[in-house]
Amino acid sequence: MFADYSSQELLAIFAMQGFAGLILFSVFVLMALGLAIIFGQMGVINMAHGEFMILGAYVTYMLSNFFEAYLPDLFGIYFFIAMICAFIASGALGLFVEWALIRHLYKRPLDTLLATWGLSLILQQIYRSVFGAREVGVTIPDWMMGSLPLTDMIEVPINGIFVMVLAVSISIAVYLMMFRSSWGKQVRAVVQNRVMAGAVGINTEWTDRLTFGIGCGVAGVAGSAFTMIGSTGPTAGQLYIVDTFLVVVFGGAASLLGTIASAFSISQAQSIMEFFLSGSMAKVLTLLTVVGILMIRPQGLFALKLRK
Amino acid sequence: MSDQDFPNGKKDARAAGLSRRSVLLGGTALTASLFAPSFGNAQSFPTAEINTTGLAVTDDTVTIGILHSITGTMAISETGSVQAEKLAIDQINAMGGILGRKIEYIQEDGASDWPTFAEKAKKLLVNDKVASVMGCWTSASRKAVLPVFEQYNGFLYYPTFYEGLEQSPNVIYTGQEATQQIIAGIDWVTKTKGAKSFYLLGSDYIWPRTSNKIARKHIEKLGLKVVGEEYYPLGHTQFNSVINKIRLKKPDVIYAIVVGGSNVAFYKQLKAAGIDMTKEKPLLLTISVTEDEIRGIGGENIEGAYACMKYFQSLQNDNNLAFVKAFKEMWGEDMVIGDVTQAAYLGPWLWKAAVEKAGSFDVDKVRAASPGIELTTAPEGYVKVHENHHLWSKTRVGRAKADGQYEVVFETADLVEPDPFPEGYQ
Amino acid sequence: MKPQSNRFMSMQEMVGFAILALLIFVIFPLILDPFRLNLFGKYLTYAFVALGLVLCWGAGGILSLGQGVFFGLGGYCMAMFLKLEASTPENTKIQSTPGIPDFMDWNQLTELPFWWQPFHSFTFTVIAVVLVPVIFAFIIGVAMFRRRVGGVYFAIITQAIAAIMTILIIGQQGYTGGVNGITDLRTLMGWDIRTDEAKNILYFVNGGLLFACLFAAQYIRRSKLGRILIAMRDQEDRVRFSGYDVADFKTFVFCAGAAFAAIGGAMFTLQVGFMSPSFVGIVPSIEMVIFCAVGGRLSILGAVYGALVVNWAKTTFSESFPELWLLGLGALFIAVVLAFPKGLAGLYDDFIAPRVKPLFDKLRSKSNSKDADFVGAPAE
Amino acid sequence: MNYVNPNFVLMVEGLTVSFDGFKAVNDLSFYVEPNECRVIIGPNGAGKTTVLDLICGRTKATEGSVKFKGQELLKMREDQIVHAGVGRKFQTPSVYEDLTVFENLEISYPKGHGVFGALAFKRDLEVIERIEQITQTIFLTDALDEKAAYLSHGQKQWLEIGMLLIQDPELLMLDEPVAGMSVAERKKTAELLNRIIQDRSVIVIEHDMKFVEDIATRVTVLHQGQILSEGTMEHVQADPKVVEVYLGH
Repeated sequence: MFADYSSQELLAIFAMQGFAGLILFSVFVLMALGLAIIFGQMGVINMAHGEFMILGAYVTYMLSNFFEAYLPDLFGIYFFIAMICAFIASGALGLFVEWALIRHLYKRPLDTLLATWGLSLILQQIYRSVFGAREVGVTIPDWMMGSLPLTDMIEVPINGIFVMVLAVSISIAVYLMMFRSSWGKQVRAVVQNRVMAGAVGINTEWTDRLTFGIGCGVAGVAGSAFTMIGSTGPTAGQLYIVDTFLVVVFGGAASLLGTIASAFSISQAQSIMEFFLSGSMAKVLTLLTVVGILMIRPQGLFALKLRK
Repeated sequence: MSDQDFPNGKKDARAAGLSRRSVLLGGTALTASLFAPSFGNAQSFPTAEINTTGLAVTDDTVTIGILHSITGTMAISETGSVQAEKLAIDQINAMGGILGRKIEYIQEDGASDWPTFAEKAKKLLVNDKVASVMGCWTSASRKAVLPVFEQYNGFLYYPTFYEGLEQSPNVIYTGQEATQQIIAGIDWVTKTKGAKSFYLLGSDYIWPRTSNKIARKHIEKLGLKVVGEEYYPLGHTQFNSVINKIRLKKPDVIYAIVVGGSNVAFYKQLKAAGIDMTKEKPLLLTISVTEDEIRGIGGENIEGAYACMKYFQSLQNDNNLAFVKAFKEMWGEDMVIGDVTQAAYLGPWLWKAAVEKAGSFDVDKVRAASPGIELTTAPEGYVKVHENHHLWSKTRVGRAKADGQYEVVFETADLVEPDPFPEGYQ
Repeated sequence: MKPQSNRFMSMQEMVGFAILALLIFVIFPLILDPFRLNLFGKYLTYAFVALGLVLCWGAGGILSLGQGVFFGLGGYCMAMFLKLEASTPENTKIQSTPGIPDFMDWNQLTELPFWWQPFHSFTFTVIAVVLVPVIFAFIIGVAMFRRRVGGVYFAIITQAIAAIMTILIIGQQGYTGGVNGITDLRTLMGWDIRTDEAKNILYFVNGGLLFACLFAAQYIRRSKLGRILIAMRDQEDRVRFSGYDVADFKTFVFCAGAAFAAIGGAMFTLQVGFMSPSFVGIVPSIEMVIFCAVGGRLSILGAVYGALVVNWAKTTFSESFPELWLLGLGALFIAVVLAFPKGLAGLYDDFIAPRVKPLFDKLRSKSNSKDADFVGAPAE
Repeated sequence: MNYVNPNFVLMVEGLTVSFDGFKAVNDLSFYVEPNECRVIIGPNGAGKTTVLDLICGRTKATEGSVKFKGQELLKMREDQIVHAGVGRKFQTPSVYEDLTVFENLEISYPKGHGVFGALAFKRDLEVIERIEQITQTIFLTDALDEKAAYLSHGQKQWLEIGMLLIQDPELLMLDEPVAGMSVAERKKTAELLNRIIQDRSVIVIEHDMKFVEDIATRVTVLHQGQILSEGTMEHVQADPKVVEVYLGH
């Protein structure tokens, strides 16, 4: 396969392929972080995760139209504002959903799956009624499209770099929130022992609501970022759901580090296989490997061994 | 799908040699025109005579079905078809309807679910007794309803360009079959752009696979090279790996048949990876991106790509200008019209012409009357129904512009003959 | 104290079964036209899956989001047989290789793959319809339950399996018919299955099989195995210390659910006339769980009503308000989970059972039967 | 203590388990004779329950060996250990709340434990008689048709003991059988236990010293996962190390 190419060319291709793997990794991290908070920390199986992401994407779409029409001078930076708005919108919807739906179901994790599936259908229909059944085109500022030539042969996509930077910064932010803030301590306390946490004066209700809201908010940011690389339509959220859950479960549900490690291994495996095999087979093999490993090691990559 | 119903289209090949003008002259008697008054009124066609099989025809109305997905993943694509069909029905009614009868329609939702399509098709035919159905979009939905239409002898107008390999007595295919769409495009890109090597890419299902198969055969016949062929699952959104492979193989042409949400991801990532399609190195040729899809992709992300199909919204002929104007008046200024939408618009008109030629709504008579039906008022220009129930049509190549429209850069001199079972391409 | 009887059914359940039988075998055929009847026949094929889920999920606590896989496998086995029968050399003489299914010809296959060969035999097909999915379920079950994968993890892994299966079927279109599925099925051993008359007969066959499965499920639930399942769902650990190999029991019930789903799939193929990957994937699999949840996850009769009601609502809703039916369906899911976690069966227990109970008590005092733990729901 | 008597029912040697480096049980060895009633005591967190978990297979040991009548238990599954003749009662009453008392006992009846055995299991006269006999022993005759969920805390404990009795294990392990009971219930339970520990070996975890005195053949004191002292009740009570641990906490 490589006989006809100079070593320089090959090197360039491999460098870019490595970069493609990293982009995929960042995409997975962004998709999975919100769910890792919601599913990993709270045990809620949020099947509407994709729809929360798409809400972020639609917010970005609306803002891009708004800036194009009213503030064309600031169009270059609207994306950052859009991400913040996406966080707020998805987060607010998350708070509402927690209040209306999820809080009644903490003792029945499998039922959250059904209820949130219903929620996802409703959201899809709302998107369809409001924005139309067709995909909408989100205009991205020019500086974010295109590529950055590193050497003569190696070019890296700017939106890829953007996604990577975003993934890293959100990961750090989530890490700081979970492990360095008092809110994080409360979340972890509630996760470990709800009754006890309530007894020592933690407002468990609000902790839950906020955790869910922040998880959804992060999903919204991810959705906003994905307008650069993917499509925005009423049903686009469903495309992400299997991958997202597998990443979180494969990582060991309760471990944020595990989520990142699993995003890394799955993305690398997939991107390497995609390069050497055809696309569909690569996907099947990746999923099979993940399922196979999960059968051997059901607790995922990173799981705490606990005394029962 | 048997041979005796349909003499092989090849026998009629001499017609391919006719220029548009000569066909026009020969066909005026049968031509239905948008501007000509509809002939006849209800009194001159007693219901009992024009409807001997119990269809939903009254003294002043005739009911047809519209069967598309309004919900589910396919709603994105099928909305345009529904709009075009409703527009055509309105216009026909404004001209006095068919045989003096106004068209009423019953719309059913296929919900992007194939058994639902079959179920609804059966409902339309058995319960509602509709005289014909405009509907379906994906091949899977058509395959699902096909046995129903054949069993209950319904009549379907199917608008989508598709893989061919089918020819049912109960379907008129108003979109192009694969060879019509593909061969002209590849010939054009080799002749005018000097392309020597191709990278074939598609979503993983029957249409892209069959189309690429035809493309590959034709490319190899021309003595050129296919350097890669690849398929990704429907809904796949990560194309960086395949973009790297394309860089490695350095093809002259990327031949892309990616569909749905994958489309958007593919073109955005292609652009972001620094492959500037306006430089045409490599050139991108697609048969799956209509103006509808560009709305989701964003014109700036696909600028410079070439698409090969039979209709573009930017066609500058009187029929099309009137059609685009009427469509926008009915559905809004910001509407765009793609190839399939136009093909869907042809459905009611072709049916009207066939019914009037047959002087009856009976499906058997309409079927018998259908081959040879011509439409001079089609937005795409002149079309004619082939004996194999597909349309003779021109194939065009358009170059995508940043505003989301195509600039037509090539069109075949003659109508291209439909050939759903192409010998030598299977 | 009365002696502990272990009867197959309580009086109340018998009445429930009788009402359902009346509905399916007498009332529907009388009031529905052939078209609607066929539609209800299709709904009832989903009841097989829901029934399997009542055993797996309601009784055993194993939520599978991959039941579509088994439904599909059963359906595909049947479709392969029918397709071979439809692909006689005469019917396919325009192909470059006559005698093989059309989609194979389009994909340049020149002979039938070896694993299609046995499907020329109807006996083999009937066995395969049940056995193929069961073996597949057995492999998954052993692998997962031995490693004690349960709950949410099991649900998500089965969902991934459904995704893999869909991609595989679509990708291998030369062997499977791809995204279009296996279509244009005509006859079953020479008998045209597309006529109204055939569809009527198939409806009754379907109903008969459904009742056979209902009885099988009732037998399982009434046996000690049924009680062990309930015990396992609530206190899995404790069951181990009563000396049971929990993994074996879970695998068994998972296989039973797969077998039911597969029979439903095969009947679906026969009644609808084709099989496609759109019944295998994630979305149909979750919808099947919903049928079960709406009917009441604990009630085997509820499963049948759930499948009927949801599908009927889906058809009606989408006929009258096509643009709104997703909203209705979504709201239904949420309402069932939040307000009626026991589904229709729960409504029956709460509102209807107390009124009819005195009646049964009278009868019961004569027959000495023991009251049921959970009762079926002749709701509606 | 270092002689090996082939007649020991249970031989625990070098048993160790660590959770992420924390050794909950560390190099533990003890031996149980036939018909012996061994009581394990010790402060909270000493590893008492973990020892029982290790023996019955609920927790996997890191090192060591547990031999029951010569069979190595550490390599067996929980259900195989039960079939070998080891019964276990949990600290919190663990019965099947959705099932009746009768059904609870029936599930524990040592027959039809395979999948197909359970399918074919018949509730014959022998089963019914045996269950009725057990319910008499555990004072639950009147509650036979009651769902276990409606029993009082003490009744649930008795039911669980009954479920063990019906298995007729050679080694019975009881985790705090009288915890959380009223005085009257406690008395009845002590009576019950005294009756059932005849003819088999028993390991009991208990805090109630009066109760321990009544039933114990020997006492093992655990502290931080290791044996602090072992012997008769008097011996242990006199051991200064034991006194220190208990008073020191």
